[in-house]
Amino acid sequence: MATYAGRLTEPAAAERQPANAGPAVDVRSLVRSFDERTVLDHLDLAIEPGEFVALLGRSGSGKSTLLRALAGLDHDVEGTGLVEVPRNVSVVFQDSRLLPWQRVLDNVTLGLSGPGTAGKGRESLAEVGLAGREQAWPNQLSGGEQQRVALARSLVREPELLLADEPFGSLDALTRIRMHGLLRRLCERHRPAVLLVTHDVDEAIALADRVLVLTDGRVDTEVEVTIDPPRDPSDPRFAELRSRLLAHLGIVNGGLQAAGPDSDVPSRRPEEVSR
Amino acid sequence: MATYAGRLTEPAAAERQPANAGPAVDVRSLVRSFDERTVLDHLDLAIEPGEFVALLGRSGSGKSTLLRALAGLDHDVEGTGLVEVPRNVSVVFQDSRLLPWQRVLDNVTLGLSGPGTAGKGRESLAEVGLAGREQAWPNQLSGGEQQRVALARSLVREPELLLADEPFGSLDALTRIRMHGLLRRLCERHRPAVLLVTHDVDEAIALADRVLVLTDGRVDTEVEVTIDPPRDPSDPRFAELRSRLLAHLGIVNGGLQAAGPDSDVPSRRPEEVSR
Amino acid sequence: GLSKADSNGTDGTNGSGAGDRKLALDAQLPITVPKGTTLTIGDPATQKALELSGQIDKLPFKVKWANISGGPQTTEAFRAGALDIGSVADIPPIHATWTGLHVRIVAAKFRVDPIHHPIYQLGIAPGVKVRSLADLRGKKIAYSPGQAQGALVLRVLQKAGLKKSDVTLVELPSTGDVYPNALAGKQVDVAPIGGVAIKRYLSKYGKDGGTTIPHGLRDDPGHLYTQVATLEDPAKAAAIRAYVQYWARAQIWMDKHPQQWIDGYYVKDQGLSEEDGRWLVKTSGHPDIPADWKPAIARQQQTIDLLARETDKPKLTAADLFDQRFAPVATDAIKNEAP
Amino acid sequence: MTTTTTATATATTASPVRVPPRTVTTAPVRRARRLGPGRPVRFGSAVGPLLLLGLWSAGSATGLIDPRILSAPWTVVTTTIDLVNDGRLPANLAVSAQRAFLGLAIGIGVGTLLALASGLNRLGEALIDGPIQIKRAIPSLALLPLLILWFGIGETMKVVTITLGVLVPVYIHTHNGLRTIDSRYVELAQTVGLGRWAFVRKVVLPGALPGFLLGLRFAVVGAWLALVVVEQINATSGIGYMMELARTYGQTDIIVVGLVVYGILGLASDGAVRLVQRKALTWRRTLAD
Amino acid sequence: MTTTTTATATATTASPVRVPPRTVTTAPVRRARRLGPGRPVRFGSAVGPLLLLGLWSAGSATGLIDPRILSAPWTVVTTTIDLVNDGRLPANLAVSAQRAFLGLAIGIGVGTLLALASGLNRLGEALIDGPIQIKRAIPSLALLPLLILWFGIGETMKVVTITLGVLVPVYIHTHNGLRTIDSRYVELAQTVGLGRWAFVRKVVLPGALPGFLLGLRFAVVGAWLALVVVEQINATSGIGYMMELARTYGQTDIIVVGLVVYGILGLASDGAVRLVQRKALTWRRTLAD
Ligand SMILES: Nc1ncnc2c1ncn2[C@@H]1O[C@H](COP(=O)(O)OP(=O)(O)OP(=O)(O)O)[C@@H](O)[C@H]1O
Ligand SMILES: Nc1ncnc2c1ncn2[C@@H]1O[C@H](COP(=O)(O)OP(=O)(O)OP(=O)(O)O)[C@@H](O)[C@H]1O
Ligand SMILES: [Mg+2]
Ligand SMILES: [Mg+2]
Repeated sequence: MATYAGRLTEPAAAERQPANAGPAVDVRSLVRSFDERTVLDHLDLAIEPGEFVALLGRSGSGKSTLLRALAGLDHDVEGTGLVEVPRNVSVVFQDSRLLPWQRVLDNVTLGLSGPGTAGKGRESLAEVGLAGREQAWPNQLSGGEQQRVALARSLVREPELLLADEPFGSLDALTRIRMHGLLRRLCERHRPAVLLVTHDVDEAIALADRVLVLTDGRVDTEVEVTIDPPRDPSDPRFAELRSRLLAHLGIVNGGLQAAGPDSDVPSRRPEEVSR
Repeated sequence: MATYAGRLTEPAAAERQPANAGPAVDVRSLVRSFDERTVLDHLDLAIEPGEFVALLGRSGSGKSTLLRALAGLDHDVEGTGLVEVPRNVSVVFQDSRLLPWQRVLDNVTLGLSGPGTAGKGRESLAEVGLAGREQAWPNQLSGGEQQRVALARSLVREPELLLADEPFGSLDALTRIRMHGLLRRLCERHRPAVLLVTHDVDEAIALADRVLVLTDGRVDTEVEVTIDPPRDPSDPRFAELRSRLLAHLGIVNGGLQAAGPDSDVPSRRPEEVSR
Repeated sequence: GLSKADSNGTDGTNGSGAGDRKLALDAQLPITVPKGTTLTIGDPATQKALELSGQIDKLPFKVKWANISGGPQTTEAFRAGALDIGSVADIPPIHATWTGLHVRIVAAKFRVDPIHHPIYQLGIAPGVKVRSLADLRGKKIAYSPGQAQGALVLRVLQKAGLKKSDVTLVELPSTGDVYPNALAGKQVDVAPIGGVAIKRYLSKYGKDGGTTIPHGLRDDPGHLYTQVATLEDPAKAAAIRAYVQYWARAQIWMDKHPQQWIDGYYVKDQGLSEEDGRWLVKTSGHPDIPADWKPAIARQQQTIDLLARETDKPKLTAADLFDQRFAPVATDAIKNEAP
Repeated sequence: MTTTTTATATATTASPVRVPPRTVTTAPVRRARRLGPGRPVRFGSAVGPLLLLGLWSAGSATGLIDPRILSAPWTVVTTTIDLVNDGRLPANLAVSAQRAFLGLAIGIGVGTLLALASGLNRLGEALIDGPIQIKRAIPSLALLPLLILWFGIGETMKVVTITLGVLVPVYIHTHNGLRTIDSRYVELAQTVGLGRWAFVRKVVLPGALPGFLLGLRFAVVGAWLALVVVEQINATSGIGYMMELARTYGQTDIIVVGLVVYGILGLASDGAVRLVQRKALTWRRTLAD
Repeated sequence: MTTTTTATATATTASPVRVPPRTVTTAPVRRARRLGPGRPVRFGSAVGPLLLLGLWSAGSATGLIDPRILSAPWTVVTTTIDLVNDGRLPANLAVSAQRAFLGLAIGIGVGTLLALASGLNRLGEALIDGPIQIKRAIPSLALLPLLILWFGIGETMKVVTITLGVLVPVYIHTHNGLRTIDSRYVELAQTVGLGRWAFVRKVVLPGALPGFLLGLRFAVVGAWLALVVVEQINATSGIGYMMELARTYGQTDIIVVGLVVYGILGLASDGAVRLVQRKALTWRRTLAD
């Protein structure tokens, strides 16, 4: 089950560990460039089995690139590393990526087989609040509905590693909370390793064991979240974490009013993050 | 300049008002059904020129449907109403909707002509932090970058009515704040009427003059935001508005921890919002 | 009763610009060609002969040469009004008439000793035993209705005393190298092949047992024909008369200058080897341009009768196909020129 | 950019709201200039052919069209009736249809399989694609002698020739269609662990379906056209044979009947594929909607 | 689903990190089974034709292929050299190329314009589409008499015939291509207030370009093929004429030279269009990448 993303070279045989004991993800010195621009610059990342890691980062900082590399979809990544990928790995893409020519239910059960598949798919759709839409075409769904179908698809296969790229981005607050609950229950039941990309710092703190910030092509900041669930955003530890992370993202006083670089003064732009 | 969305019938001539004095948007009894499901159910909406309106609503509640109707893209909408559309109306679609075969700059300046167009486009791209990416293809951009290109495209034409469907959804906190600033500056300069769909209640309060909640196919709640800018999220009036709006969205105690319907107990699902 | 030939009544209207005054078909042929008269002529071999003999610029009218010959192409071009004179064998004028075109033969050429200088031979597939026409019984014979080779097959069967049902007629178009290939592939037992294809077939498949036998019939007619509407134009009629003269001289020139003809036409123009050219000249013998068309008309009538019977067509009178005013034109031309 | 005129008044409908959507017929006054072609016009596709028929009738009636070149429509009708009554047309059509369908069925199957083999595998592509391009570039008339050599002059040769003709557009369109499937869907298929066959079934075939169906539009018409060539060889029946015979005998009216039959067969086959297209591709939202 | 074997070891690279991306050549050991065809193999497209050539050579050398039916490759080479030396092949090719290019240019232009007129306008569609479908369904051999009638037997007729042949695939593919442009882009065009012409230039043409180029692949090959038909009529030069002449004289080697020329012309034209395809459609990310 140990396999590699992109052009990863494998560590010496001696370093390798039995599949179950080792980390779910362990990549080192990942490098990925597009033309001249280096997006991942000797990035190291390890995720333990069952660990829930949230990944923050500026727009264009390379989060999706990293996820694609871990999912083994990028053929031009270099580095050394070992990705212990359990049989079941699920990816939620940033675009919902539903096959437009398959109905919603078939999109959810894509790649599954055996009896009861349709039933499981139906159940999963009900969990994301889309009971009754099984036979719709993807383009008949609203943006948030499509996102939920993609979520249902990734959860129905009870993954052991979940790579999710902003899976809640187009959801309203209540639906988002429901989906958090869904994800949490899945984590409790199957203990998958999770790498969740999000832009919502509160969401990251509420869900993750560890929050990473991707800056300049590397994991720049790592914050362990030790608050016991249910984590209350009004908890001062929560607030402290929040403002720490926001500071790393360039915002000094938490909240929407940026006290960071004045937005009128041209400052270090997001695109400069990854030179 | 007065024109109609879909199958809107025009109010009697006597009711019509001179273009400049009347509301930018005034639709009444909008009805839109997909098959059996009524998504917009006799919805009334009026927006004054220069007014900034934020639209909240559950996923699948019909926000995008409403925007499409106002943009005159939906041919199956019924109702009476008058859409006073200024010459310049911009739509930011929920998907960024960049023409894949046009380079980023050409996407931004699409539909513009005359000298200086390229320069304006370049400037606009720089404003959204994408200077230097003018010649990239859309599919070479990250999700958030694509969203910013779409934003740049809608702002560069200095619209008098801006219909924006979650334009900041995939942006990190800092970039989002920058984009808020950009939008605010545009509003100050050109005073367009704005209808902004968002899932972020704080964003809605921070930016809008009025916040609407779409429920059951109608504008169910209307909240005027009277706090003077800059609006501080820690302001108690801000917090009060936030919790009122969240309550309308089904969340009783503000914050991420839902005290609403227990997420394990099957409850009124989002899709039931628009029977 | 679907045959179309009974619609003979329609008058040719799209002949190339008949003048205001129509020339009756029994009127004296005008001799002087008015200035500016143009003929479109599909007679590539004569064109080449005139070129080689240096006569081509002396034609007393303007000529547009078309590389068109043979039945289907000339009739198609006639219908389209794109051609004034076509060069064909015996069958096309018959078929043209059956399709409602009004045509007349204005020149006729035959071969001296035609039985020993046939255009076609019967190709026999390797391994098939046909020594004489009598052996054709029960054989698969390639047959192209409407083409000269098709008519030949019917005439051969008649001569052999066989009915169509005594053999298997396999319908194949006789274009290109279809017949030699069909023989070589043993798809048919017998097929009429002509010209250089005979030589080619024997040299390629002779060692496998492919043979040819003579059919013993006259297949030598070569005609120039035109539409009645064209003949009714006095200017064109005069030009055609002039062309027939040049045509006749060209045939004689070809006969007298075999080497020039081989080099200039077969080798340079048609891309054959010199040996092929020599073979063709040898097997085609010498031209015979008779002043009297009566025997030819009689033979044509037999052919018509046979075709009409076998292919279910109305009878025609052969004499109606020939414009006998032209019969002496060619012979006079050679007489004046020859000595 | 957009028009700056103020709206022209339309009748006020006091409360059109309870009327079910489909029954309201007030034409919408719309802001955005419609750029697409709009909704299909009912029987719109009949206009062109009918116009053509009209021109033809007018030309024949006024004598502008020489009946020896192109028979008049009414002549064609009576000739058709004659041909139907004496059984020639139906019999020939039946024989031809059998050949065409057989060739079509085999050609579609083989073409699709080759397209899959070549589209999903670089080795397959290296082996298959070039020869098919060569086959396509070589005039079928020139290929015929070889086909006759290998398959004789019987039915086999005829069906093989039709098959080869059908195979080319099916192959090229399907290959092109599947090659242009968005790579995002391929990535998705990889991440959900689709096997080869499931990948073909769930992603490749439906993704290449629009291309395949376009190829089919060429294939169905091509199958009929191939008859003209193959039925010149050792055929005593078939619509191509009927026409060839009529051509050599110059029976213009029968030729034109043949042409009309071809036109109708072509329009009908093409229309059938378009119908399938519309049904099978409901998931698409395109310019045409 | 995916394989459950543990990874096989590859050589350890202590620090491959500073190596510029392009130079690392270690084959990646990958998790997701690759479902697409992978990257293009260099000169892969030459394999099929070369294999064919190999078979042909082998068949000819061993005597399995009768040289009387299909000349040996070396015979073809020497014949080609002869034909080139005596100037016949270049001269004929030049004449044919001129006809083909002229017909191609006009056909592409007219086909594209018709496709736009018919694709963007229901009235245009009603008028144009049916007749083109009919044209396509009618055997060109049967159409030829009419074309001769209208355009004579000269160059005009030849170019028109080629044009008509080219027009059909260009029209159908472009029409289909633009009709299947995603409606979301049409909506976008409407909201940014694109005028008709800008819409055509920015959305329709680039959106239909993949379809157009596929049509072009058929058109370029079709133009060469049409020569076979038109150069049988009143032609004294051209590659089609050369082959027809060789056929009547049974010059197998020249016929085969013609076939090879056709094959090469077809492969080259098709390859050229594919190259344009690759260059012009860089914005796509497809299965083939
Ligand atoms: N195919 C490509 N060609 C060139 N540049 C690319 C390509 N794909 C991604 N990039 C660039 O790489 C950088 C990282 O992209 P990535 O999608 O990983 O960002 P991200 O962190 O996911 O951003 P977002 O939050 O906006 O989704 C971006 O600047 C993007 O423009
Ligand atoms: N073409 C369609 N056919 C059928 N149902 C549709 C279609 N388009 C939208 N719907 C349905 O209409 C409802 C409203 O859709 P809409 O896109 O307006 O939601 P929304 O409020 O924008 O949601 P989100 O926040 O998820 O984007 C959804 O339930 C959706 O499934
Ligand atoms: Mg991303
Ligand atoms: Mg929406």
